[in-house]
Amino acid sequence: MSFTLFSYRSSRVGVVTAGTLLGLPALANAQETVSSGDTAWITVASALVLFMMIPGLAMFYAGLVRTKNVLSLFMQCFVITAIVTLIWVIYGYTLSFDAEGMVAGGHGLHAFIGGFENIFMRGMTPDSVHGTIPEALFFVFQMTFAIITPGLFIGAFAERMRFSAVVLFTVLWVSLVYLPVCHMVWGGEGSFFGDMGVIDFAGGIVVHLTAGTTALVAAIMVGPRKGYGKVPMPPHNLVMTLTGTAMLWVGWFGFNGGSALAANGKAAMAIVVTQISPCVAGLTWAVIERIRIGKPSALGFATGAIAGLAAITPASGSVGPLGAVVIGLVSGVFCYWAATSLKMKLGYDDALDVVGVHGGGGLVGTLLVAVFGAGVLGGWEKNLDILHQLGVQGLAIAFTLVYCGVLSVVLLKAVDGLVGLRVTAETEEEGLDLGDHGEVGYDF
Amino acid sequence: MSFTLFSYRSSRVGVVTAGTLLGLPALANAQETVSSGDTAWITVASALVLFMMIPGLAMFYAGLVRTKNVLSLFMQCFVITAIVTLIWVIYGYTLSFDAEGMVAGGHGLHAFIGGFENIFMRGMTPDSVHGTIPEALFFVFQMTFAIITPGLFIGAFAERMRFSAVVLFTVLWVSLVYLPVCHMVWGGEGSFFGDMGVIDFAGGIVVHLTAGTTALVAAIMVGPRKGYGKVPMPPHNLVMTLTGTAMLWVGWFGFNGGSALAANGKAAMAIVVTQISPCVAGLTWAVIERIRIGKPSALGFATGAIAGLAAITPASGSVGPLGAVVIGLVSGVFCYWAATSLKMKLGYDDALDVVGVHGGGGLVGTLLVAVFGAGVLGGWEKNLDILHQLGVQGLAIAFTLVYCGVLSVVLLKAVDGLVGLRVTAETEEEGLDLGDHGEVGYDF
Amino acid sequence: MSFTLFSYRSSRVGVVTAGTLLGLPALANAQETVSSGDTAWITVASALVLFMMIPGLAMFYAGLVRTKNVLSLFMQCFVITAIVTLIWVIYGYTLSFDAEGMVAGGHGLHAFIGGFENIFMRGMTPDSVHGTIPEALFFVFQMTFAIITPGLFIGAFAERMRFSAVVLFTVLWVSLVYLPVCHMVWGGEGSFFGDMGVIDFAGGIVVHLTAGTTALVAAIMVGPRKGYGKVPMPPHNLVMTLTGTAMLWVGWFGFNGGSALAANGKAAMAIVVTQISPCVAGLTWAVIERIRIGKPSALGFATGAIAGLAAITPASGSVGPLGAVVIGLVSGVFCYWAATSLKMKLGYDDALDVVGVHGGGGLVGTLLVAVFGAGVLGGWEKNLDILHQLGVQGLAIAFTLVYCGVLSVVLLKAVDGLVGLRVTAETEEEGLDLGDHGEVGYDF
Amino acid sequence: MKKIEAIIRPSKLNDVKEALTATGCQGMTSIEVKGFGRQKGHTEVYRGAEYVVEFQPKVKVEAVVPDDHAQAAVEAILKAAATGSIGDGKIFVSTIDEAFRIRTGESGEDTL
Amino acid sequence: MKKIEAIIRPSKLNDVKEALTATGCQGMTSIEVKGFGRQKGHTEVYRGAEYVVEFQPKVKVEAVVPDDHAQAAVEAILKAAATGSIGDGKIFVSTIDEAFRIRTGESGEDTL
Amino acid sequence: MKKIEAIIRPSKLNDVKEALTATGCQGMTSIEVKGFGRQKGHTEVYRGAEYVVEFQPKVKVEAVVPDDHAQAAVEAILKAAATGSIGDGKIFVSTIDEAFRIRTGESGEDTL
Ligand SMILES: Nc1ncnc2c1ncn2[C@@H]1O[C@H](COP(=O)(O)OP(=O)(O)O)[C@@H](O)[C@H]1O
Ligand SMILES: Nc1ncnc2c1ncn2[C@@H]1O[C@H](COP(=O)(O)OP(=O)(O)O)[C@@H](O)[C@H]1O
Ligand SMILES: Nc1ncnc2c1ncn2[C@@H]1O[C@H](COP(=O)(O)OP(=O)(O)O)[C@@H](O)[C@H]1O
Repeated sequence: MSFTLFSYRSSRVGVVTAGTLLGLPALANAQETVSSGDTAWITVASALVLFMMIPGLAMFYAGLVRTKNVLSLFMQCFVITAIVTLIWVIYGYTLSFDAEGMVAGGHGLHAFIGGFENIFMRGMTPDSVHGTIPEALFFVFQMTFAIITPGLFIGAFAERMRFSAVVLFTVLWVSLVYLPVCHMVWGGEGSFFGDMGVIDFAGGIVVHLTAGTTALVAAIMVGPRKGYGKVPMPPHNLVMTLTGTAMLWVGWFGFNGGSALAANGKAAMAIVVTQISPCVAGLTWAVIERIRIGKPSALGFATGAIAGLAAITPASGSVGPLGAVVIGLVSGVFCYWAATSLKMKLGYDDALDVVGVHGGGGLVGTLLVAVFGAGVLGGWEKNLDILHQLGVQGLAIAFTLVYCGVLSVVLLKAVDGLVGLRVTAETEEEGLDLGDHGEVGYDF
Repeated sequence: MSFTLFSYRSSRVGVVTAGTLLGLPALANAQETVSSGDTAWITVASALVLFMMIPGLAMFYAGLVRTKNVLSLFMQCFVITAIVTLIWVIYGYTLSFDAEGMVAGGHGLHAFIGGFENIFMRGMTPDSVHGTIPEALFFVFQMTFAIITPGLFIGAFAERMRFSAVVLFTVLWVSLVYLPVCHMVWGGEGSFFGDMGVIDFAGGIVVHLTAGTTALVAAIMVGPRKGYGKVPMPPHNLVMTLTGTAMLWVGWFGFNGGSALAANGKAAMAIVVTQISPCVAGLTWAVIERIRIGKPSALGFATGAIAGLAAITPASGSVGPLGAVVIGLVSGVFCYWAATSLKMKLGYDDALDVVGVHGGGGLVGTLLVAVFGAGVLGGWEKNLDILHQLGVQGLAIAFTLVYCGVLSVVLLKAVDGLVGLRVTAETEEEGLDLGDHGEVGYDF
Repeated sequence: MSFTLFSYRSSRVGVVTAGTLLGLPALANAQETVSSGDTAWITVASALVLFMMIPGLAMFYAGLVRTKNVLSLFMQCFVITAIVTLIWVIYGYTLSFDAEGMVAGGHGLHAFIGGFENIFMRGMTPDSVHGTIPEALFFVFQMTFAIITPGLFIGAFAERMRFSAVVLFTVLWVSLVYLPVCHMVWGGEGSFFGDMGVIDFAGGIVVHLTAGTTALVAAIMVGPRKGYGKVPMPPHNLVMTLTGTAMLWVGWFGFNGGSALAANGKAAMAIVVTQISPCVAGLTWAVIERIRIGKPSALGFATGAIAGLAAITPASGSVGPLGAVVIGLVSGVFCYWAATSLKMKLGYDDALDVVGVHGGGGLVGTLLVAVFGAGVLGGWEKNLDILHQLGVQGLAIAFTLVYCGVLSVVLLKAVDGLVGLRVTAETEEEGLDLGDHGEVGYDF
Repeated sequence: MKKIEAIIRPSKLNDVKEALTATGCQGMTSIEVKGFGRQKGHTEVYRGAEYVVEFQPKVKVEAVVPDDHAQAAVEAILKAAATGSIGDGKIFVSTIDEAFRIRTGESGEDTL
Repeated sequence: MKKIEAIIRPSKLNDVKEALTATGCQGMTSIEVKGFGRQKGHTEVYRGAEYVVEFQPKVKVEAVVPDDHAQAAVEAILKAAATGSIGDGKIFVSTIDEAFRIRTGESGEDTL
Repeated sequence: MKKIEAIIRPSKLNDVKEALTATGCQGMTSIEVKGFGRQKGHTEVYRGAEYVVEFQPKVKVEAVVPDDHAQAAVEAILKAAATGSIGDGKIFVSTIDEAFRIRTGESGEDTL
């Protein structure tokens, strides 16, 4: 490793400072380049998104499995956090956000993947700036999204996938699926989806649709749990799942509100709709259960709420309260159907319903933003042509489904060949906690 | 639903921008109207208050009940969150904060309840401003207070009230009790209590006294749990209750500190006293237990701390450290007495001690702020006439007790007639989790 | 108590406002003295550090003990929070940060301990300013550090130390160890370590080294748990420990990022390295376990992560990503060795591995910052002479070890004489929850 | 000596304990069990997946008593544990050959 | 009457319950137990401290049946609970002197 | 065959297990139970509400042994489980008519 790696450049990103606009003397520049208010908010938003992963998602998922596998879910969430952090430091950030060589409307390599300018954070100092926040903070905020996305799909193959396979698959998937998709959507001018005009405020495509697609492929390829459909596999700790739900919910304020990259009215309005949608979706799920089963369950409300949160994610920068209500309603109904009827009909064992909830939610939101983003329907997108936008969103969805689906198949095959996807039957029987990690969750 | 509903007005609230003060060119206006620092803090404060409800309060309460009812507390917290959010969106915010038609000193309708200008968030855009923060953020922050208030009183009738009754009562109570009281206190110039000069920084009256009063009425009207006083009903998971306590405590920084509606010295000082009071109250409770029972319990400390937090709430913008110490001390002693001796003497089954802790705490703080807000006693209220202020606070307390008490009786009667207040004896026996929701909390 | 105690001075700390620099009219001053963005961030950072103590550390520790002692850990964390808060209000803050009488390079009393100017927060109003934040906020932020430090070492004597002894020892230790060490390091110009040029950004010495040293002394002096080494004492709830780990991790963003006392690039970069180090350290620990035992455990990853967080703490303002990777790696290896081999070899019963993890981590970070703070190794310290700085850091470490070690012996002797260090054999057998607090953690 | 095993409703444990001690029984042991019988179970539904739980939570109380106390003990339990609804439980009586008190090493009926 | 005590693998409880009911047994009681035997335990390691856990989670099913049903019940369990690997468990048969139904106070084989 | 049921202190389980195996007993089953007896309980107080908990946590160890090993087994337990304080527990011995090993279907003393 050569030391020139660390001869950092100063401020990578040019910004038009408020000072310049005001015609204040240059002295003001340094002071106003970074907004301490925006920085404060995005710092907290980053912490909130990390909090969604650990402990939020870990608790949400781990409560749903059987006691013998509770730690395996936690461990996978922790280790994914660690691995993706290191990928992000080494080559993830640069491949997602290095804009070197991008041309608006171009369809060369860099429309699909970033460059290598910022490899191992090259050039980033405490003084580097991105918009109105330190670049290091932009780095952290985006990192948390890269962390939680693979975290989501582990729910699909919970209770049976080998730990080493999860690790290896995460490395490959983040490198070959997440980074390109992230770049295509959020890479700025010259990025494939970005230039198409795709709207994805906080990751309906980048996060939920990719996770949902991979979850479907993985649930099928890893195969159902031993006894699935015959042996009862009720959640071992719904209290923990509900606690995790609440943490995800609150953290989502940072996820969606933070995606404004500033502490302003846009962030606040994003939070308003991020609150409305899960409320409507959770109530919708509860009402369906009330009608069909006779009793609204807490797990049902929670599942609906997460679906509503996933669905509002891509739309949260564009829709108003009306859109949020409709997105909540549609995602509640659609995800209920996807996670119960559809799953049973198709027969795959998506253990923790990643496909139905995140895939379904991501789909609903990514499409409906094209409708309810329009000013006439209470949205904030000026000049939105609903039909055209629906086409754009649909295209992006289709491309992502295919790209992510095919890659998932290939990578899972590779991982199977290298280390084997599944634990042994004995480990599955005694539980992954003992089998993979040599410990147990509780000893009351 | 007509689309004109969504022809939003821009910025509802006039503000004197810093730019104007500085005599900078108009260009600066748009930029400086909203303070990104204040916005960052109130955004986080809103997230903190939501965090107090889910999972904070849910955990605090659910840990105190028996295993068979653990999910019912969570479900009620979640569904109240959802319902109040929708009420807030549709008519709650406007009835609380629409200042249309308010006259300083007037005693017309609008001294007691807001107008309909902002129904379904009409007129609110990402550009609307309230003071130095986006109006959408003010909307969210106040919403979280409306959410947690009915959340508090469910502790009184825990383990026996029918889920549908809780839902219906919440809708009625928020509409007919919370919204008016909130408007009377925080509605600004022309509001009933506001014009009287009532001091209630963060909700001693609006939140804790209303919740405590309703808790008392409900505990009596719903009746004691089957076996109350004969069968032991110890908490099933104190660890969860203590975790919830800590979350409430930390969240209270947002509750009280956020009530400054800015990131400034007032917020910081509010947080200082918000830290001092629960420490003193918790220690006080522990010392009392040490003397009377021989052992200071963790639950005792936690209960005292929550009492201290409730008590400092109305006072946190006015008192200094001396006031915080005294408020902590008095609330520790008073709430201990109320939650143990008084409750036993009167014989009502306030399952989770909402009356003693929140009613008691709210009472103590609302009165003592009139004393320790005075500069001579270390407070920040200039020109405070202690005796006069005590009268004002007492009057507001009395009015609230009567209004809230009477309404609670009426609404509970109505709910009883419509859906029945109590679950069946069998459901109470097997637990609300199975009976009302068809699921169980743990399956280790 | 005389009322003159409360005749507060206004703004204690002189600041050069940005307004002055810009040559704006005086009117701007009041407005710009306090940065609302910095205030927002440090407010949240304070909440995050409090969140690390309750519930973070409480859960992390309580999950590791046996069921019968779970509440005792929670209670100790809560009561320490309360006691240290009151100490901080009364004399802690002033003895740490009152700069009265300090002379750069002086070695008088005030190089080692602050003055009494701010006793019982004298002179602090909502308008007092410290740097760009309200002084009340600086007060709160520093208070949270004083709270968590004694919280850390209770892990060493968990499951056997008498509650009253913990209380008494905390009072003495904070007064005679924490306050002076804090002053020596962070007291500003004229402080002992500060003038030496010691680098300790967020508390490698002040927090982790002191806690680790005292933990070692206490583990030895209190003696091993009954049956230690013979009876199995596995953690009773690893799920809770992992949840606590995640809370500590996220909270550490506030701990280290907040130590910049501003929302800026320095804070952001501190957070970047605060994320990298635990990831590397956790993975390192897991890999060691994989090699030595065959299975990487979730507890192992978590322990490594906390070690990595402790280690990066003093260095987080100085090192870049390279330094973070190396610090993570070294702390992972060193703390693994210290918490397993070294502990077993020396035979003391450090129940929850405070010595190995916090002592070890603090040591590694305090030394390595002298190396990786250098610009040539990717750090941000201009003109850092590595060898000289190593000497300075080593000296400070040695001084702290001796001072803190000797004081710990003396204070524990005193506490033993006054109330007795250990619970009775019966209480140890039936558990501290029943014995000291009269309650039990779970009743499923 | 006779061993009385009574499978009862969890909520009746305290009543049974008091009834037994009233007959002079000085010790007993209780165990959380799950019972299957005529009492029908309940259904739990998690995201559409139904689980029929046929085993009910019950408590088993075991008391070893001198032969001539057995009948009184049984009658006491019958009285204390009955509610009249399905699921009240059973009592089984069997023979114990020998009993020892660990603390003292004694054996025989005196140890009970 | 005979009491059949079967110590089985937890995962076999449902099969055993169905096999028993198929033989006409209308009630039974199950208990979570820990078993020690030929089946070897596992090792847990917490921060370097090794714990060998020799007791395995098992379930004990107790069913009291009329004398002439005992053999059928034992055979049903033997069939339903066997996997062929070490740790399948044991069945113990003993004699019950008397049985009572708490709900009605009846005694005898009809109560089972 | 004899069934030895020993109600002991939870902390003595390991000692009892080793003592029993030392007498040649190759298997046993342990159960968490709550015991009521001469040993007095404790009081818990939650917000002023006092609960007297009279049942103590105990462990019941069940081992079925050949008739001629029974005495040795009892003696081993008596030795391993005693502390001399009230609450050490009891040992009850009863008769088992038949035993089966589920894995193989064998019956008789060899299955133990
Ligand atoms: N033959 C049996 N052997 C062992 N336990 C039994 C038997 N029959 C019933 N039980 C136990 O008694 C409980 C109550 O039996 P059940 O048939 O439901 O009601 P009831 O005793 O009122 O007729 C069951 O849950 C089970 O634990
Ligand atoms: N002598 C015994 N007395 C009581 N329980 C026994 C005895 N021997 C075995 N068990 C129980 O049977 C279970 C299975 O026994 P084990 O020897 O492991 O396998 P297997 O029955 O297949 O030979 C043990 O875990 C234990 O619970
Ligand atoms: N007659 C009995 N039948 C069943 N179990 C008993 C009986 N007497 C005592 N026990 C069990 O033995 C345990 C210890 O008994 P106890 O009277 O407290 O002490 P000791 O055995 O030392 O006299 C009790 O907790 C209970 O579980």
